[in-house]
Amino acid sequence: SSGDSDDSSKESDSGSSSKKPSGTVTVFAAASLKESFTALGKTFEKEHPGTKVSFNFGGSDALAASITSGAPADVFAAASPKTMKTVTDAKDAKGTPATFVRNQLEIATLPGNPKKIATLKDLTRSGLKVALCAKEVPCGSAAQKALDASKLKLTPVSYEQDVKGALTKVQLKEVDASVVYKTDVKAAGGKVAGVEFPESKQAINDYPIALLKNAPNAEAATAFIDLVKSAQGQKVLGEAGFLKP
Amino acid sequence: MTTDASPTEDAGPRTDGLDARLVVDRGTFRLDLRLSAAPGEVVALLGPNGAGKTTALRALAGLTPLTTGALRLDGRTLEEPERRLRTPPEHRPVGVVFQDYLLFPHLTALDNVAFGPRCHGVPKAEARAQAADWLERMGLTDRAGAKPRALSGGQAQRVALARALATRPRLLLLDEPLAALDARTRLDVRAGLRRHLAEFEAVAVLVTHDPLDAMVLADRLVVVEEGRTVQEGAPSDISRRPRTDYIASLVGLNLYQGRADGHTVRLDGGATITTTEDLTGPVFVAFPPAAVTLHRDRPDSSARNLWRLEVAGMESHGDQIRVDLTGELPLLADLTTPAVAELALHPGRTVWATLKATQTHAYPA
Amino acid sequence: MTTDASPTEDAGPRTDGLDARLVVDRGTFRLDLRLSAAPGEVVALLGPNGAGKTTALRALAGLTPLTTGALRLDGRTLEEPERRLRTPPEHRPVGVVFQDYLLFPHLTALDNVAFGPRCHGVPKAEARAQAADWLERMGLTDRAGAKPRALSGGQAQRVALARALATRPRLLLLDEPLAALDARTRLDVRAGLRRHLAEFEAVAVLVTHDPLDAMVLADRLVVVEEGRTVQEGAPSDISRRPRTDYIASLVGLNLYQGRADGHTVRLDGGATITTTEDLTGPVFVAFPPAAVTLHRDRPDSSARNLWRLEVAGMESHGDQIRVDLTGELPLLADLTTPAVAELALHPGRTVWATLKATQTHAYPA
Amino acid sequence: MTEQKSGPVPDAATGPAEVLAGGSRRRSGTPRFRTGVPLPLLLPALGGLVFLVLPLVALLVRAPWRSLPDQLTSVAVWQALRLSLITATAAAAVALVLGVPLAWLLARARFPGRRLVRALVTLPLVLPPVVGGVALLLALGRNGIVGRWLDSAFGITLPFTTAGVVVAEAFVAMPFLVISVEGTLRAADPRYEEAATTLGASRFTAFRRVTLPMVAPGVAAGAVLAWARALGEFGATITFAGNFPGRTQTMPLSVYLALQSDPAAAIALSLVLLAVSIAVLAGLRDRWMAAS
Amino acid sequence: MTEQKSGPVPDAATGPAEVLAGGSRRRSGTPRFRTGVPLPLLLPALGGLVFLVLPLVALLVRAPWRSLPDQLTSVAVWQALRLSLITATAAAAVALVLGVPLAWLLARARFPGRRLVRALVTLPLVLPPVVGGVALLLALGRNGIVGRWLDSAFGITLPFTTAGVVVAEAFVAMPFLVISVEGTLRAADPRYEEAATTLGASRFTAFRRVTLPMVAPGVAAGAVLAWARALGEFGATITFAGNFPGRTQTMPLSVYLALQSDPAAAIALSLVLLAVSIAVLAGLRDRWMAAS
Ligand SMILES: Nc1ncnc2c1ncn2[C@@H]1O[C@H](COP(=O)(O)OP(=O)(O)OP(=O)(O)O)[C@@H](O)[C@H]1O
Ligand SMILES: Nc1ncnc2c1ncn2[C@@H]1O[C@H](COP(=O)(O)OP(=O)(O)OP(=O)(O)O)[C@@H](O)[C@H]1O
Ligand code: MOO
Ligand SMILES: [Mg+2]
Ligand SMILES: [Mg+2]
Repeated sequence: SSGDSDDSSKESDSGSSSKKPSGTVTVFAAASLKESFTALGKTFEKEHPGTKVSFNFGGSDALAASITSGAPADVFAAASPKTMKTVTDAKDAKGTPATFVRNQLEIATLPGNPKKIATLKDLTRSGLKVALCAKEVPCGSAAQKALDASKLKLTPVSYEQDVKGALTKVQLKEVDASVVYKTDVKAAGGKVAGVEFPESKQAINDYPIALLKNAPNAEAATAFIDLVKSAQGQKVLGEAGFLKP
Repeated sequence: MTTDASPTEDAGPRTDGLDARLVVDRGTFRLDLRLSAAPGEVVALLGPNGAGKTTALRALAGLTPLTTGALRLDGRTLEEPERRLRTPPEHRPVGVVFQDYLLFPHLTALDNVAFGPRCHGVPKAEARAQAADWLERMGLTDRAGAKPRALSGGQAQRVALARALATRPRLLLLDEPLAALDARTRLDVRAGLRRHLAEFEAVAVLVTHDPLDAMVLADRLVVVEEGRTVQEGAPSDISRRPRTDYIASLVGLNLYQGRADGHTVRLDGGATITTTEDLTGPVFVAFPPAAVTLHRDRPDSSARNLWRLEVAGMESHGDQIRVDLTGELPLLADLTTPAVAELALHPGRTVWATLKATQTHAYPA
Repeated sequence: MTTDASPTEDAGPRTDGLDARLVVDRGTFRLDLRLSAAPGEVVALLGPNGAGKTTALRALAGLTPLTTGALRLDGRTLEEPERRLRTPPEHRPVGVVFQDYLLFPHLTALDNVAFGPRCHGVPKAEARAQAADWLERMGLTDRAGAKPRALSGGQAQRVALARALATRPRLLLLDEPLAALDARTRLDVRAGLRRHLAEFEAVAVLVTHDPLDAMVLADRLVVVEEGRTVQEGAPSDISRRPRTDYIASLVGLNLYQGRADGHTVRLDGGATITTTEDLTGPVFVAFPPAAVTLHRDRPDSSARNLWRLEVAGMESHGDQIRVDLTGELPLLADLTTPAVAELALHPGRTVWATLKATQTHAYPA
Repeated sequence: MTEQKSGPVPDAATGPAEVLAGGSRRRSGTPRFRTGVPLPLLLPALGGLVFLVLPLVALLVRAPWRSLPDQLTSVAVWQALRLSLITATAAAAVALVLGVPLAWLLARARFPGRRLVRALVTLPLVLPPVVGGVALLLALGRNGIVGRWLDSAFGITLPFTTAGVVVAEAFVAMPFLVISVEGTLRAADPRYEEAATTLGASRFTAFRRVTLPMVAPGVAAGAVLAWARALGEFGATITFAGNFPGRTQTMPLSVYLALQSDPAAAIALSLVLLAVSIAVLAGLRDRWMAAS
Repeated sequence: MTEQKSGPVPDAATGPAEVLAGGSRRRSGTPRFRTGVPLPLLLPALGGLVFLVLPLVALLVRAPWRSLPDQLTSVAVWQALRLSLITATAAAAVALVLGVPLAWLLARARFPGRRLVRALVTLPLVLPPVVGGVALLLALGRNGIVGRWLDSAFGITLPFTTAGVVVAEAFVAMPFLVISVEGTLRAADPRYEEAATTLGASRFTAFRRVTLPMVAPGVAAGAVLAWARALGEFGATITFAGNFPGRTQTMPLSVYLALQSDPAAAIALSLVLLAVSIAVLAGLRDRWMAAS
């Protein structure tokens, strides 16, 4: 941390300890990033022989709690600015977190959309069971923003603890629809059908990434963050359904 | 076959009372016992430790299933494995006093006794009244509210007895019911027990080691050894004609086996005893220790039986001394303290023992 | 004060053996007992149910703390609440045979016996060898591998006895140790017990209801009623001079209280008894039931005591019959069966009872 | 030696006599046993206690005491707390009614496959709670193998209802009761049941009036386990019953959601939950746990 | 009446004699007791069994059998399973070593505040597991009130290590053991301990060689509870120990991650976990649970 620049170089000089990434990078990442980050980790290890990326996937909140309690992590990639804020408030991040992807809402319905849901307003139809994310979690606050923007009042049967909860309820046909992220609909394969809605533009969720203050391996960590932000990284993330920042 | 005959006199196959052949296999141990009793009769099971007495009671109560045999009570077949009949314990009109009481630790003495009547549908208040009554008969009114852990050993056993009697069973099973009672209580409970049994016209089977209890309480003794009946009969009969060492020591008799020829019995050991009975062939001879007289020197008496013996040991028995003698006819003799003092008896001393023939009792083996 | 004096003869305050004053409060019940014994001495605690015998044993073992008093063994103070001294049970050289055995259900008979030696640091193999030895002495070699649940009542008690003896205690406490034993085993175990106790020079305190056991086993009896000593002394002494009804019934004597004037004792009920002793003032008079002779008609005998009585009941006692008589002097008489037959006794019949003055025993109250 | 023995009564105990602590006078009643606790038991016991209590202490030390009053005045908190207490108690009751007989069956009856049944009973413990919730949905949900039929025949739907919360909590909590009661029953002497049957008690009466009171401490322990587990249950509840304030949002769900937005508030909520359960457990326990 | 009594032996039983079922012959050994189970116990017991087993059946019915072979061939699954079994067993061992003495203390020793201590022991049950993980971090984390000191003095850091997994699982699982063992101890007769002390056993020896074997079924039940709970633990583990494959990623964590992308895979993984725990429990149990 002594006067090194945040720029990492991709030169591979021998013997230079401060330039060449080596050793293990520990990345704490939101569970929704599992597929894409695992792929990027493999890429990183290939590009930088002698490195190893170690992932700790979990709920953003739990990860944030671990980090503020002194977890030995290098990188934190959160699913919402709010959870990242707990880390920055605790002065555990180095520099300002950067948004590396965004995620957009979509309505998930049963395969084939038997209830013929086409708009956000359709969700307020009586007799329709809808699950939303709780307002405390990113997908919930985003959905609320979208509903507020279109002045709709929706009483769901449940405020799910996370987006996977909301999705599971549709997959198991316990509800007729829920409001989730594009990436989730994509990950669910054919088990749910996605319905895009225009109000989702008003409620896009940012994923921030940050180098951590107590990072044991800051060089490699910076290199990994760069990979995530690079075109190559964005391509992998885009394939999972994420939007560019 | 007269059906009106008083049960105890019924000579034919009994329809009332108990009629059982109990066969139970328990690993290496096998019980095989015939047992029958008329209503009102009290049968005592006597036998050494591990003879199978408790096992027999458990079989009667239905707690240990019969391997084979049959069990009938008052004309009803309660169990017969061959016919796949088996009445569960709770439907048998049987009361049990267990060797280690098994009082319910969470219930007071009163509620322990009221348990049976409650199970038989008696309303709570009445059941408790009945229980209080039973406890009173046992002299335990002031312990009615105590939990079993706060009862002394004897108190606990009296509660167990009251609990078993409170269901007014047709067959009462008692495993050493008086063992923990003190002399005073024992007399009372024993008398009370007799009274209640008589009242109910119930059959009672009791296990005891106390020959006195057996003699006093029972109309008939069944002596069990190694799972089998070795002798059976009225107490006086058995005490006069014991057939095994165990029984003889139980009733406190000297017992010998030998071959009679008229009034003389030649024992297996070589000694002879003169008896009043005129018998031929194998016989038992028995006589009480109190019938033996000891003499410092060879007496010049009319006694037909005279042996030279040596004192092996002495034990005081109340106000008497029991002297253990060895020699040609090992025997026990009971003496008063002054007599012992006068004879200056001590182990190793040689004495002469006499025994009047009238005091002996010989019977076919 | 001679420290070399043989312990049993030590007349001063004992330094060896047991010396205790046991005071225990248990709710409404209070035990207050002085107890001392020289090494090698066997003290029997006798008393009715609930007298506090088990409580006294628990206090000696350290399982129930003293409220006050003191407990010394071989000159060592084991407990004295006033001085806040208290040795925990496991550091007392005490062995206990519990009234309900308390054999460890998960261990075999052998391991139950080996438990004590193991706790005293004996290596496993040796402890088991010792245990096998003890079981052999108890005649239980073939049951060594059995779990307590597969033992009969008497077998369990013998294992408990072996377990307590195996630690070679300096104070052996036995709560009804022979109650569940059959006559044969009882003799053996009793003899063995005496032998071991003598070997160890240990103090033994035993609780029993069987007067015979107490008399045979104990050097001294302590009779406890309601938590207090009511009489204490040698068995022969107590059996000849009982001071309470309980003791009299225990030893099977007729006991009366009255006022002596020379050889005549006028009883509280009005009758008189002639005795051999020459006393004045309040006395007890006792005589054994066997000393009474019954007659159909008024006898013309030399007997100084003659009463007209009525038969209230009869009970057979082994080969004897005990007759309960009421009248001016209620008493018990023991007769042989032929005698009863000859007299044609039956309840309600009037008879004459005679008693030789030499058979009575009077002593100051 | 001779000297030592010659005094009438030695002044000092020569053996390992235990000098009672100064406080011994204050103990009322007659203790059955000395109160000295052996070190080989005391040390691990204290270790265990510290291990369990230390994290709670840390929680207390680091708790946002300033935000606590805000939490306590929020209606939502009390609503969640009330729902939690009601559903946990109902779940414990369900577990008792169904679990005690099941425990008895496992402990006393002989039937083929008993070991398998016991292993099956333990499974809800092993199942990650969220998967447990999924399993409940597959069984009792709108499309579940039984739920479908419950819905069409009786119009009963459990997911997203308070009853569903109870079902989810009972599913997770009952195994604790069954296994611990079975253990106690096995340690109890079956001969008391025999004695009861000789007095005319049916096997059921013997169970109800003799065995059950005798193993009451074990049943109470099992019920406490089940209640506490139900009170803390999160994964199965949110998956099966969802999260709707006042209907299915129990305290753990509130806590979890608070953790997303305001970790300090989550800790404050947890403390409320803990305080209430301490109050309930410390208040109820000795009456129930008192040995017979 | 007279007629009826006159026959030598009535042919038919006149009382409620029970005709043994045809299968009775097949039972080997001598049953202590009839095997008929009273309906008032059998019905709720079966109800309870169905309630617990039905969701598992549903899971099996709806399981993605086709993806199961894929799961079974993945190295990561076996790694997670191995880690789960190791850590759960270690956690159960920790719980036994610390928890049994604690249970004994609660059951047998008399000390002021025992009720409070018991309530405190129960708290980790009530705490939502994620909060439990946070509490563990606050206590034992690098910045925790004790962890800081552990780190500086001994260089020990628990979070995000396999040891941390064991700590988290033990924290959550130990209360089950403590409470259920305490219940069994309370139901056991303390006089056997007294008998042992008169034979020279210290209180500890008496506990170890008499009480413990006598309550073995209860302790075994408690250990099974603790083991199973540790095996299924998720919230506290992921928060305190993180989710690193091979080091801290246990099966429930794998299941959680799988749930993010492929719920079917998550169910398949759960089934693997269940199958293994059935195998372990059904295999081990009767030897342990056998009454003494
Ligand atoms: N559950 C069992 N398993 C195996 N053997 C047993 C079992 N119960 C008792 N036995 C054995 O059966 C035999 C008979 O035991 P039982 O208890 O009937 O004797 P008992 O006559 O009552 O003796 P006691 O007078 O000593 O009580 C004994 O040898 C005993 O060891
Ligand atoms: N734990 C207890 N709490 C209250 N009272 C008790 C307790 N234990 C015993 N007692 C009472 O103390 C008295 C003495 O009991 P103890 O057991 O010492 O009698 P015991 O002489 O051994 O009688 P037994 O010959 O019948 O065994 C009895 O009245 C009994 O009810
Ligand atoms: O282990 Mo849970 O899923 O947080 O109750
Ligand atoms: Mg017996
Ligand atoms: Mg007693």
